Order: sequence, then structure tokens, then C-alpha cells
Amino acid sequence: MIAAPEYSFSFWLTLSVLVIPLVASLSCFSIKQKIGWLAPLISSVLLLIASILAIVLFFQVSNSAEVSYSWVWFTLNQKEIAFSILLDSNTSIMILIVTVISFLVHLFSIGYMAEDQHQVRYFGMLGFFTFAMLGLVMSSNLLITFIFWELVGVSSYRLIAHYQEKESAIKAATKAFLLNKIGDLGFLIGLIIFWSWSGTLEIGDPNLLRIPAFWLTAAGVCIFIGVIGKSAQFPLFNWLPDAMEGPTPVSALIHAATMVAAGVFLLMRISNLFTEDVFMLIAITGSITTVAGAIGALFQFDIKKVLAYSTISQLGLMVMAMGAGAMQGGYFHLLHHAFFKAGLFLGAGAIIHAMHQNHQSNLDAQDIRNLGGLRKKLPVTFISFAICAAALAGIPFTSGFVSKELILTQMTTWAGNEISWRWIVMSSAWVVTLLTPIYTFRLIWFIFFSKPQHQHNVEEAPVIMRIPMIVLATGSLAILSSLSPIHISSAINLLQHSYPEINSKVSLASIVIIGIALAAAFYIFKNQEVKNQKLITPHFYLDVVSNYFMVLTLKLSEATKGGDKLIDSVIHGISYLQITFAHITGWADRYLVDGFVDGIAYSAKGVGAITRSLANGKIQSYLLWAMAGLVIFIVWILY
Amino acid sequence: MYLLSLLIFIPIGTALLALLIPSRLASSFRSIALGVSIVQVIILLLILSQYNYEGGFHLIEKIPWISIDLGSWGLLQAEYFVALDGLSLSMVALSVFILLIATISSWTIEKNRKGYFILLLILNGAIIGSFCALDFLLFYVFFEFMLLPMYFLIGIWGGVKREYASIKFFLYTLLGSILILIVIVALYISVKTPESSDRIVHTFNVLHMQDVNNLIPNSLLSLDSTKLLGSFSFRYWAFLLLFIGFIIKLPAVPFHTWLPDAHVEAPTPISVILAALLLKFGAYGLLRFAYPIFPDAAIHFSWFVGLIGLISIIYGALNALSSKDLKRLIAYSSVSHMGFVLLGIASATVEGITGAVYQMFSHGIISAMLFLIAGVLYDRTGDRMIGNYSGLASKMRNYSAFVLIAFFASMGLPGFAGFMGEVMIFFGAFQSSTVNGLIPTWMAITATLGLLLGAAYYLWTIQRMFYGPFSVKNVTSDLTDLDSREYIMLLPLALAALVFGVLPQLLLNYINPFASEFVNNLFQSGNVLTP
Amino acid sequence: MELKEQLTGISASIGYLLPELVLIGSLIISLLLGLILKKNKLTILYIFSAATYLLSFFLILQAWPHQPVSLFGGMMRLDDFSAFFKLLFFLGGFLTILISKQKEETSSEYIILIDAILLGACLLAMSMNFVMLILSLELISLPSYMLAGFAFDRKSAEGSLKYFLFGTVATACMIYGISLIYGLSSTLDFSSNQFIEALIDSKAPLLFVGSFLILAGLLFKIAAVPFHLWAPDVYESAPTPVVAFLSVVPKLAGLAIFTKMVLALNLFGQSVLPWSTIVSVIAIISILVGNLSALAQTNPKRMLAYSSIAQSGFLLIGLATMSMEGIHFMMFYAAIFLIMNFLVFAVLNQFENSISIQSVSNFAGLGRLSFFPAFALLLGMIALTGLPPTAGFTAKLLIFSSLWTSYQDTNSIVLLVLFGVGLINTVIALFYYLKIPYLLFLKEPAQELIPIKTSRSGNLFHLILVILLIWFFLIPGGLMGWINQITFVL
Amino acid sequence: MSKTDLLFYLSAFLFCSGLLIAVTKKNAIVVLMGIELMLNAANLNLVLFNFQKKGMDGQLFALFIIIVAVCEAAVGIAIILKTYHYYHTSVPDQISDLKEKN
Amino acid sequence: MMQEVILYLFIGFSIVSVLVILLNRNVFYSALALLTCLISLSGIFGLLQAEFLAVTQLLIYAGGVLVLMIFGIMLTNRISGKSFESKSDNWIPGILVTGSLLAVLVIAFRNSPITATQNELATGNHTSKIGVELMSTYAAPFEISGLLLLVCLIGAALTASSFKKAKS
Repeated sequence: MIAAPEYSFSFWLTLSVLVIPLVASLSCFSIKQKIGWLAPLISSVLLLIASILAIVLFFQVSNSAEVSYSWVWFTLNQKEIAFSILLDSNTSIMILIVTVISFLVHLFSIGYMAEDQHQVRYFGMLGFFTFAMLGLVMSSNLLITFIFWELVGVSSYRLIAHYQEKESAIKAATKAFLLNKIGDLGFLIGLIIFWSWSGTLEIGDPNLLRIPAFWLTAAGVCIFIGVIGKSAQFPLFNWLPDAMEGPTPVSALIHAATMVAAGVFLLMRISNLFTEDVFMLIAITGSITTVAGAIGALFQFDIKKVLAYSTISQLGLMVMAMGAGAMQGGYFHLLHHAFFKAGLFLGAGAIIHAMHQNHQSNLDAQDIRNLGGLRKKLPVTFISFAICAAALAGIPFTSGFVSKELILTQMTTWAGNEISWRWIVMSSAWVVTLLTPIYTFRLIWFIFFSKPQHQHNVEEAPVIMRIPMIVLATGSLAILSSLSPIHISSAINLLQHSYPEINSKVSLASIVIIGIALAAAFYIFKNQEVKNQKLITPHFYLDVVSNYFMVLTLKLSEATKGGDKLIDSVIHGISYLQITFAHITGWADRYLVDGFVDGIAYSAKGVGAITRSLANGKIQSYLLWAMAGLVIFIVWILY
Repeated sequence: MYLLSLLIFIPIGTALLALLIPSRLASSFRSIALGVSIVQVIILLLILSQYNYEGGFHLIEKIPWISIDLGSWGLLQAEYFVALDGLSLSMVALSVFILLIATISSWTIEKNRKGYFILLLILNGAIIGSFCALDFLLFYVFFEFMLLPMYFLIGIWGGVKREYASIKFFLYTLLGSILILIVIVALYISVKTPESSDRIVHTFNVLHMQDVNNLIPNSLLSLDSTKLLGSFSFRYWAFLLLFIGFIIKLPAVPFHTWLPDAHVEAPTPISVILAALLLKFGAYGLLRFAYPIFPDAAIHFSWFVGLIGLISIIYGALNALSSKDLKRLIAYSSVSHMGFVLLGIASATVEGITGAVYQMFSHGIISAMLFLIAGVLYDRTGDRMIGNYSGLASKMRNYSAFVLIAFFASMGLPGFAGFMGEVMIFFGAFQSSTVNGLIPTWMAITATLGLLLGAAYYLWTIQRMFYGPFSVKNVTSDLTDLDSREYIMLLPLALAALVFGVLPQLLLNYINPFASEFVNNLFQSGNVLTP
Repeated sequence: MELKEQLTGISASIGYLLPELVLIGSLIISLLLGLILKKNKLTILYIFSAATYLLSFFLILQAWPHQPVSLFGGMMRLDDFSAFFKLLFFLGGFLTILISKQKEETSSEYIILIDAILLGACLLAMSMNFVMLILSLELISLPSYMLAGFAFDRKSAEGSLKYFLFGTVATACMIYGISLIYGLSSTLDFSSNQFIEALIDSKAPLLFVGSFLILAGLLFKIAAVPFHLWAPDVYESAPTPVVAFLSVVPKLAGLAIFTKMVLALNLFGQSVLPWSTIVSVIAIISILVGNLSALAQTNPKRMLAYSSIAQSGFLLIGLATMSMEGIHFMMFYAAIFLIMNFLVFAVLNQFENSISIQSVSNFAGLGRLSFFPAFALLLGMIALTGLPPTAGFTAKLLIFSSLWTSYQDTNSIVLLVLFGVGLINTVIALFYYLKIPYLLFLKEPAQELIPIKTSRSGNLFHLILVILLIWFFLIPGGLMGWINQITFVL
Repeated sequence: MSKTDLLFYLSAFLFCSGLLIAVTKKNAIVVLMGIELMLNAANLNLVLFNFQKKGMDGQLFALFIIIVAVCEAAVGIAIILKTYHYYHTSVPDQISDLKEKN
Repeated sequence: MMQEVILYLFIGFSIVSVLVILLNRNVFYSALALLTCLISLSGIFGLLQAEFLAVTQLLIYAGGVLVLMIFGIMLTNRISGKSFESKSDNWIPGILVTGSLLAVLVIAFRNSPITATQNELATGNHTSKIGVELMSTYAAPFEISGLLLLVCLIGAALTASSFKKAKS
């Protein structure tokens, strides 16, 4: 039985934080098309309020213990399903992040989407997404979670397809939704298993654990499949790059900061339900994803695609951390990643926006090979972008460094001393640590430093767009999360977690690796040619290590590309198969089933024709038939 | 206060009176029909106000109707026996609502209004009557009574191939009802009223039929009869006949092929009624007659029933995926969704049954919306081919907003009524193997593919028809957005789909008691399997 | 037996035959009237004969035979079974007169022949003796042959010839069979104990042969397979009112005597022959042949001919159960069949009066212009198919329930087959029963339509029949209860 | 073989050949003759069986059958004449306007 | 003994005449053959102590029916091109059916208990007996047969003359 909630201050706070975005989106939708310019203002203001409230709520929660409310939603077979909310520090800070970043993205979008006709729909969907995301974060009932889980999927679908005249955008949206749907089915089956064995879906409920071990594992795996879909893990990750067809702010909010992170969040939220095997599965999947993502990022030329792959890689890192039991590290990284990746995307958005401003529409503004030397022209963008990139690369004094430290430490302790599969997983973490700086540097170099192909006369984005970038950049400086650059204990008491003592060896090693990576990257990319053609340049072969490394990576990249293609083709194949099979069934419908019925009709008619043919108009043959029938009858009865 | 009788006979009576009105006043007929529907809504509200949430039957009206002396076999007794329980109440409510919408959407009918609306009114009465009837003969009469109006409504006001479609519809359904009739005959002969003394009183009363104590000893349908036909006892045969008779109406694979044709050819209001109400009789019949009367057979065949449901889900979805005609696609999606209902029924768990009823209700609302949407487009262009449209969203903004809502609702998006029903059905179907061991787990798991396929064909349709650059093949008339009448039709449906998705308890209050009673009766009435 | 008693018995029996006497009287009178009256005054004849039919109808009701009376020393027996059928005959005659429309020259003969057929039917229903049976049968047959030719055109002449040849051969077979039976039983009174004692559990094959030869004649009368082939040609060629009459009165008379005959030959179940099976087989074949042949039929009257073949199959079902209830239900069905058949033929007649109908396609689109007759036709067809809300449904329901019950008692598989065949054929029948309403309402007319002449009286006539059909659906209890009173013994 | 048997076989032969005539011959009147033969076969039976029994039922029945035969002959001839008027033939097979058309 | 011979003679006659009807093509011969057949049958009746019947047979058939038929033949065969022709068709099925029927009859008769014992009818005037029976037991059939004749007369008259009326 579920206790009725007491309507305290923090309750109203929670509720308003949850509802305000919905109000925003509804008000946007209710706005007439011709006063569409109102929509951005309204929603941004409301989001501002929401995020302020979220901050208040965060401190509320972090002071007092965790709060939980629940309302009976409906009863099924005498069991109650409740709309229940559980707020602990993790949740509240996630809420904070979501609202704040959403607000910033709103702000950015005002500038970015200024010329768009469909602002109403755009901001409406953004608001709706925020609402759904918040619901997903807050709810502590798996069914409710699932509902919001699907809703964020829908809003992401709608937002990816925002440029609805663009074929590619729509295809990307459909693909994203379908791949997510596969994951969601997994999630759903997980729910079903939990319900039918324990009769409850409350995350806190101990009954959830009292189900047979096999089914517990199965449920865990199923739910993890949901995570795979939502936060773009191997093998379902390749919708994310395509999703970049959407407006850039959307990519920042949904496909970098919040939605894709939802999976990781869920993993932490229900980590107590997982069995060892599930954890193992999670870790391995994460490690594969993170390496693949990193390598993918290494060979992309579309600025957003690069970021997308890096997102995949980072998500993989987090998932791996979760699987390896590095909960705090993973979560911490999630929060940081939200900031710096959003920042990166906004920066990219600013660049694209700028490129579009100068009307050289013949060249693809997103291709980093067409960019270059923007350092002077877009100073603000450059700085913020650089800071965020540094955070991504995990350079010290940035938030990224801190959380990556944490993960690596926990991984190493988790991996233990004797060799086991865990070592492979752990090593993948190190590999990523090595790869990330390289592609990050490549990105920065190509965009800002290298000699430009074409002369761009571009100027800085408007203030409204600059502010968010700046905020996010500062957000991804280490100061915010830890007062001292290396040591992060202060961050801990912010988020009442208990972190293990940082292993100084690990941090040292990571710093060294990053340094090497940067050096190598600089060495590789500093000359122009690399930009246009393939990566391997003759004098590269000098360095044996790097050479070896390059060959390996090339192979791997081919492999991953192939993998991408494979996955794509598999999915297409499946869809084609379905369609052809569907045609077959349709044919069966028309000819077999109907044909059967018609056949019966025809045969009936045929028999009728025979019986009627007796009546050939000749009376004597009538008589003959009749008497013959009679005789046959007699004979039949007699003998 | 004969509310039910009023609900049933007001439309029929009005139809008979309307026969007298000269056809010159053609325009008056639609307002008459609308008036009737509104009156019905009022009556429905009265009923809801009187109805309390306990299980069992309410608003019982019982009048002796036919009583024939069968000589030495005793007495044949049929009653006018109508009442409401959770199941029939939800169905009646749905019917009244949908019929109102359908009447509004019939506003544009030009050809021979008098005949149209009279038939519509008769259909109206028959539908509600057969949802209320608790006397098998009465039910059958109302059930047959629906056929002819439907036949003519499709056949006269339908599309190009209307004759073929109407004949096909009529014959399929009649075949089904004949199978049902066989069982009715067999049943009333082997059932007696409990109060019948030495003179046996054969009754059509369903409640009596459901009680195994009323079976006449060593009649063919009695529990102890050892006579076999082929390898099954007569009870099993009777159940199978009822089952087939009803799933023809449902429709389930392989008896579904009448549905696409009927839908494609029928005028919009009629396909709304067909999809939203008439299909429900399949499931309703199973829940009201087949299962409670033959619980043993039902349990024996539940695996088979579940399989049929599963096949319908997948097969219907695949067909929808392949169909080029919008209405045909929607029709096949109906097949798929009613397959879920069948699966829920087969599971015979409380969740499953609840879900099945909920799904019936939600599918009623959503499919009505879908067909209205198809109709809107058809009114504009007279063309339903998906391939001929592209990028409608940019031309008809509000319309495509509604399309999006309807499609997402139909593909089982949370927050819409469809999702609740389906998820409950999944709960039931999955735990059936542990609760009563009727249908295996893999059925439930495979059935979830239906959701994926559903998403696939709807999204694909959206992608082809509504997004992308705007272009419309072989259409001259410019596409105007929704007008106010269409808003009046679509908005309530959309709201209903939303409300029942967000506040399921509104409906569950009525369904829950029914479902639990249903399952109890199924298992307590002296037969083998018990959880 | 003393001669005197016999004569007194005869003079006593006259009193019980009041309706028949009235009929004979009207026959003579209409003959005279036909000679006396001017040719244009002859409508009086119709009124007169209709009146007499009604009169004798009520005479039967008034002198309802509650216990059977044996007349003419066992030649006939007046019991409520035969009385019921006599009521139906008179009703049929009455309705026929209402829809008939003959040329003045021939109308007196027309009425005389109808009188004769009715008389023969009454006597046939009552007869208990082979002599009586043959004579009354002939009294039905010969006038029918001539009536079939009353359209006085090429086709109807051919029809009557075929009818005649077929009928006479069948009758000859019957007579031969009777002679065989007589040889075995050495009596002509098939209700007498002598008959039963002689034949009871006699395995003489000659008995079987004789019985079947007798059946030949009766099957011809009720137009059941294999003696059905005449029906389509005659129905097509004869004038519609005559067809309506022939498809009801002789058929029902034949049904009555068929029942008596089979029960007699069944010898209270002591017979060696499985009569139930035989009748079931005949019924099955008739239903199948009738329905299947009607499927692709385009001429409406031929179609109805086949349908009536199937209908007689359905009628036989009641007898096939060999139970009192079954026969009661058969009688109920017979009553309903009379109504619905007349409804259909009456409407058909109305159509034919204004347009020439060679094929069903002539009906296309007529439903719009003349709604009411079309609606009546639709209802009649529904009734013939056996769907609610018409009494046809009730009748079929009862028939089938009797079938099911007797299957329960004697689980002979043939009955189950009959059950299945009958019900499936209800669907098959729909194909062609629905054809005409379908054309009436759904088809667009090919040529320019002329609204058909509908007389107010004609509409009233249809309306009454329709109301009857619906009435007996809603409240069958009364009629059925009355039929249940009928308890006849051989 | 006894007299009874012989006569019965005769009647059976008459009956069957009458039927054969009715079925085969190409002239309506000859068909009529065949029918008369069938009736006479019945008569022969009746008289024959009556010969072994007391009472005159058989003979009387035969008498009535003769009457019936007369009526049939009269009606038959009339109908044949009428058909002949329309078809100018009395060959049954040529009188076949009425038939299933397909 | 004498009776026997006559009986066999009659039987022979009838069989032969039937065969003639069957086999020849001329309608007139058929009519005459029928006549002989009927006469011989009436003879057989006579031998079976059915004198009245025999006479009736002679009178009605030979006198009535045959004349009627010959009239018919005259009327129908005069106009048509090939007169007096009556060739026959569908022999094989006809013979099959009738033959099997004959076989059935014979076999059935062979194992049916029809007593061949000659219990003589009480000698005396059968004719008067028949008369009495007709007036007493068979009164109703007698009346009805009268009615039947009447109706047939009227009907036949109309039918035979109808085409004139139809013309008028």
C-alpha cells in the first residue's frame, strides 16, 4: 500500500519543476502561427524559472534526506501502480543539469533558429522534451519511467525531423525511432518480467529482488537492451550520427547532454537490480562501444559527426564504468559530459551559423576540411570551444579530467591484480584516454588553426548565442566541480558520494598518456596535406610506434566502418525482408485465403451447373433421370 | 426507469417513424439522427450516474418474450433480458460515443439521405441492443439485425467495388452467425432453468447457460457426456464453432480478408462504425458467451486461441506494412490490434482480460480516429494511395498534427489509451504461464514484435505521405486544412484517447470487477486446471 | 358389416364434409355462372370463390375435429392434422384468388380448376385408403396440368405437357407400387390393423420396392429430388399466380399425405426399412440440389422453383426426425412457408404486371422508384433464407432444434449431416436469395426506369403478409401452442 | 413356375416396357400409350392378387384406375393437341424451349 | 387345361404386341398393337374371375381411349411433314434403367411371400358384388371419380380449344 504524500514545500517545488516545461510547450503549441516569435521568449522565460527552481530544489534535497512521493495511478488485479517520485542527490542534480542545459539551449536556439518558420513547433517540442526528460529522471516506478522513456524518444524523433522537407532528416528520424523502439521493447519485456514475478514496479520495492535468479538476470538484460537503444551503445549506436540531421541545439540538448545520458542514469538508478552477469554484459558492451566510438570519431570530416562519435565513445565509457561498478565515476562523468559536450555542440552550432551567415552556401559548412583559421574571426567561440574540447580530452584543470580520473581509478581497482577479462575492459578505458585527445586536437586544429581553403568573412555569433557557450565553458572548468584541479574531494561533499581515494599513479599515468597523445596529434596534423587526403603521410613512418599504432587504427577504423555498414545493412536487410515478406503475406491474402473462399463458391456453382444440366428441356430424359434415381435408391436400400 | 430499453429502442423507433417523413425533407433526417444520438448520450450519462462500481449486473430488465410449447420436450423460453456489467457498460459507452461521431461525420452524405439515416438509426439500435442482451436468442437477433443495414450502407453508399465488398462482408459474417446459431440450438436444448420442475424449461438465458448445474444430464453438451465426434467431445466442438464464428467478426487470421475490402469500400462513417464497434463483437462474444459457457473447452483450447491471436498480430502488421492504400493499411492494423485482444483473452488472467477489454475500448476510439483521418483526405482528393502523396505536413498543418497523434496513439505510445491496453495484455499473457499455465511465455515475447512493426508501418507512412517536399499526384483540387466540422469529429476522439491513456482508472473502475469475476468463474466452475 | 349400417354411416359422414361440400357447390355454381354471366361481369366469380374459401375456412375452424372421425367406412379420416392442412389449403386458395388476374374467357374454368385442386387437396389430406389417395391425387394433378397451361402461349403449353407426362408416369409408378403393397397386405386401407399386421417386420423385398414406387408419386407432388425436374420448366412457363398456388397447395397436400404414408409404412418403427434415414437422405439431396442449382440461375421464376425444391427438403427435415415434435415443427414451417412464398410470388406478380421480367437483371435499380414492393420482396427473401426478424428464422430454428434433439436420442450420423448441410445451405441460399434485393437496391439501372404500377390494395396485401411474418417471429407461441394441441394417430 | 408367378412377371414386363416406351418413343401419343401400359400392368397385378384374396378391393381399385386412365388420356390428348398447335410437332424432344440456358 | 392354353395364348399375344409397340416406327401399328394388348389383358382378367373388369376394359379402352388416341394421331400427324413417324431415342440408358427395374422386380418377387395358393373366390355373381361395393364401401371414391371426370372434361375442352380463344 502506498502512503499518501504530504504536500510539503519541496513537493510543490518538484511538481512545478516538472510541470513548467510542459506548460511552456503547451503554450507554444497554442500560439498562433503569425505571432510565432512569442514562442521562444515564453518558453525561455519559463525554462529560466524552472532552472532557478531546480537549483533551489537541489539545495533543498542535498540538505535534507531524499524525499519520495507517490500517487496511486491505477489498480490492476488488486495491485496498485503508483506515479511515484524519488528525489535523492543524484536525481536532483540530474534535474538541475537537465533544466539548466535546456534553458541554455533555448537561449541559444533563439538566435540559431531566428529565421526558421516552424519556431512554434520547435520550441514546443523542446519544452515537451524537457518535461519528459524530467519525468524520466524523477519517477521511481519502472512503468512511469518507461512511459517518459518513450516520450523522450518521440520528442527526439520529432526534433530530428524538424527540417521535414529534408529527406535525409526524416530517414534519420525514422531510423532513430525504430532503433530506440527495439531497445524499448527490451525494456518493456523487462517490465513485464518484473511485474509478473513480483507484482510491483516500484524501484525501491524489495519484492523486485525476490524473483528467480534466471528471471532476474533476464529482466536485467532486457532493461539493459533498452539502455543500449537509448544511449547508443554497441550494436545499436549508429542512429546517433545520423541524428545529427536535426538542428544543432537539439543535438546539443538531446543527443549529447540529456537523453542519451538517460540510459546511463537509469543504469545507476536501478543498479541494485542487476546480477553479476548483467554487470559483465554492461561492462563489455560499454568497452566495445567506447573504443569503436573513439575510432569512428577519428576519421569523420563532418564536425557534428565527429562530436556524435565522441559522444558514443563517452557514453560507452560511462556505461563501462557502470558495469565495472564505478557508479560514482560514471555518474560524475555523465554530469560533466553534459556540460562540455553541450558546449561543444553549441560551439559547432555557432560555427555553422556563422558559416551560413556568409552566403557561400555552395560549400558544406559542416565539413571541417572547408573550415580553418577561424581562431581570429570567432574568438569567443574558439575559447569556449577549446575549453570544452579540453574537458573532453581530459586535460587537467577541466571537469573531464576529474571524472575520468575517478573512472580510471575505480576501473583499475576493479580490474584487480590477476589477469582476467576485466583487464581487457579496463585497457579499453586507457585506449580511449589515448584516442580522445587525438581526435579532439584534430578537430580544434582543423577548425581554428589550419590554413583556410577559402576566404571566409564571418563574424561572431550574436550575444544571445554566445552567452550559453560561455556559461557551458565555464561550467566545464574544473573549478565548478572541484575546487582544486587535481584533488576532487570538495566535489564529493557537494554530491554526498563517498569516493575512493584517487590513486595518484593512475592520474599521473593518464596525464602522461594525454600528453603523448597531444604531441603525436600535433605532430601528425600540423602540416596541411593531412587535411585533404588520407591520414598517413610519408614521414609518419619514421616513428615506429606511431606507425604501428596508425596501421592498427586504420585496420580498426576499417573494421568499425565495416561494422557500421554491417549493422546498417543488417537493419536495412531486416526491413527489406519484412517488406518483401509483407508483400508475400499480402499476396497470400489476395490469392490463397480469398482464393479458397472463391474456390468454394466456384465449386458450388460447378456442382450447381451439373445439377442444372439435368434440366436440358427434354421431358423424356427428365423421366429417365428420375427413374434412374429411383432405381438407384431402391438398389441402395435393398442391397 | 427502463433506461436500457430507451437506449436501444429510441433509435429504432425513430427510424420507423422517419419512414413516414417524405424524402423531400432530406436535410431534416441528419438533424433527427443527430438528435437521437444526443439523447442517447444524455441517457448514457444517466446510466453512468446510477451505476456503482460493484461487479455483477446492473439495470436489469427482464420480460418474458417467446415461450413455445415443445410438447414432450418441455418449454422453450426466451426472454427480453438486458443488463449491464463492466464489459457491456464500457462497450455501450463506446458505442454511444462513436455513433455520435459517426452521425456527425455522415453530415456530408448527399445521396438518398432518408434511406441512409434510417439504416444508420437501425444499426445504432441493433449495436447497442446486442451489447446489452443477456439472452442468447435476443443477442443473435440483434446481431443479425446489424447485418442488413450494414450490407446496404456499404453496398449503396460505398466506393467503386462496393458490391463485391458488401457481399463479401455479408457472407463472411453470416457464415459466422450460422456457426453461432448451431451452438445456440444445441445449447438451449441442453440447458434448463434451475427453477424448472418436472416439465423442463429450455432457456436462452446466458446466465443460466453459464452455470454448469443447469445442464440437462446426459444431454450432448453436459459435462459428463462421453459421446465424441471425431476426437472431441461435443462441448469442445461447440466451443470451437462459437470461437470461429466470433473470430470471423473479430477478425482474426485467416478469417480476416473481408475486413480490408469492406473498409476500403465503405463510406467513412460506416468504416468508423465497422472498425470501432462491429469488430468488438468478436471479442465481446468470446468474453460473454464462448468462455463462460464452455470454460473447460476454453481452457483446453487456450493455447490455440493464443496462437491465433499471435499470428493475427504479426500477420496483420506485416500486411499493413505492405499495403499501398491508406485505408487498407488501417484495416490491417485493426487486425493486428484485435490480435492483441485475442492474446489477452487467451491468457485468462485478470491482467489479460482487463487489458483485452481496455484494448477493445481504446481500439474503438483510435481506429475511429484513423478512419476519420483517412476519410478527410479522401474527401479532399478522392484518392487513398499512399504513394500519391508527399509532404502533406507542410500544406495541411493541423491535419497532419492529428494524423501524428492518431498514428502514435495507434502504435501504442505511452500516454495514449492504446498503450495501457497493450501493456496490460502483455502482463497477462506473460504471467499466464506461471499463474495458470495456459499460454507459453514466448507468445507474449513474440507479440511485442507487433509494437515494433506497428511503429515501422506508421512511421514509414508518415515519412512517405506527410514529410518530404510537398507533391500530390493526379489531384486537381487544392488541399484545404481541417474545417470546423472535422475538428468537432476529431478533437473529442483525440482527447478521449489521451484521457484514457493518462487516467486509466476511469475505465478500470468498471472493468476490474468484471475481469476478476470472469477469471474466478472460469476456474472455479468445476474444471481441471487451477493455478 | 351390414349394408344398412354402412349406408347410415355414409349419410352420417356427409355432415363432416361441410367445407368440401361448399367447395363442390361453388364449383358447380361457378360453372353455371361462367355459362350465364356476360364475359365482363366475371370479376364477380373471383369475389364469390374467395368468399367461399373464407367460408369453408371458418367452417373448419368452427367444427374443429378434436378427436378423429372415420368417414365412409375408413375411406378417410377427419382429424386435426388434416384439418390444419385444410386450413392452409383454403388460405392458399384465398390468397391465390386475390392475386389472380385471368382473361375473361377462361376465368370460370380457372376457378373451377382451382376449386377442384383444393377439393382434391382436402380429400388427400384426409384419405386413409389407397383408392381415395389415388383419386384425390388425380383430382389435384390433372387440373394442375391444365392450370399450368393457363398462360395460353407456346411456353406454357410446353410446360403443361411436360408437367403432364412427368406427373402421369410418376402416378403410374405409384399405382404400380400400391398394387404391390396390396399384394402383400391384401388391404387398401393403410391405417387398418390388417395392413400393419400383414407388413409388420416383413422382410419382403417387394414391400420395399412398392414403398419406393409409392414415394415416386409423392416426391413428384412435393417436387423433391429425384422427381423435381419438372418444377423449373413449369414454374417458368405458368402464370405467376398459378405458380404461387401450385408451389404451395399441392406441395403441402403432398407433404401431408407423405407424412401419413411414411408413418404408415414405418409401422410404428417396426418396419425393417430405416425410414428416418431415407427421408433424411431425400432431404439432404433436395436441399443441396435445389440450392446449388439456384446459385447461377438468372430467371427469377426458375430460381424460385429451385428454391422451392430446397424448401421441400427443409420441410422434410421435420418428418426425418420421426418424432411428434418434429412433425409439429414441420407443420409450423409449412404455415410460415405458405406465407412467405405467397409474399414473394405476389410481389413478383406485381412486378411482372408492369414490366416483363425475363432475368433478374430486369430488377436493377427498381428498388429506388417503387420502394415498398421491393422492401416486401426483400423481407420475403430474408424469410425464405431464414434470418431474423422474420418467422422464417423461427421456423428454421425449431426445425433444427428438433433435428438436434432427435440426434441426441438416436445419434445416427445422417441426422447430423442433415443438420450441417441444412445450416450451411442457409448461407449458400443467401447467394441467390439476396440476388434480387441486391439488384433492386444496389445496382444502377441499365435502361431508363418506369416506376411499376402499385395498387393500394396490392400494397395492403403485401403489408399484411409482411406483418404476419414479423408477428410470427415476435410471438410464435400462439400458433405453435395451437399446433401442439394436434395429436394425430394413424 | 406357377400361374401367379407367370402373370406377375407379365405385369412387371408390361410395366417396364411401358416405362421404356414412355422414355424412348418419339411421339407424345405413343408415350401416352406407354403410360396406359403401365397402368394396365398395375391393374393386372391388382386383379391377380385379388384372385387370391377374399373381398373385391383389388378389382374395384382396378376399376377406378381405368377411370383415372381415361381422364389422363383425355387431358393428355388435349394438352398434346394444344402443344401441337404451337409447335407443329408432337415429338417431345423438339418441344424443348424451356431449359437451362447456359 | 383349356384355360391354361388360353391364358398362355393371351400372355403371348400381349407380350408380342408390346414388343411391336416398342420396335416399330409407325404410330398406327403401335395403336393397333396396344389394342390387341389390351384385349388380351381383358381376356386374362376374365380368366382371373374379373368379368366385369374385363368388359369395362374392353369397352373403355378399346372403345374410348383407343379412338381418342387415333383421333389424336390423326390431328397431330396430318400437318407435319413426315407423318406416322415415331423413331426412338435414348435406347441404351432407357433399357438399362427399365431392365434393372425389371430385374429388381423379379428378384424381389422371387423372395417375397406372396402366397400362390388358389383360394377360390366365392363363386357367384361378382358383378353384383362390385355394384354393391361401389354403392356402399366405395361410395365416396365413386362420387369423386364422377367429379374428376367432370373437371377433366371441362378442363380438356378448354385446353383443347384454348388457342382459338387465345386468338380471339
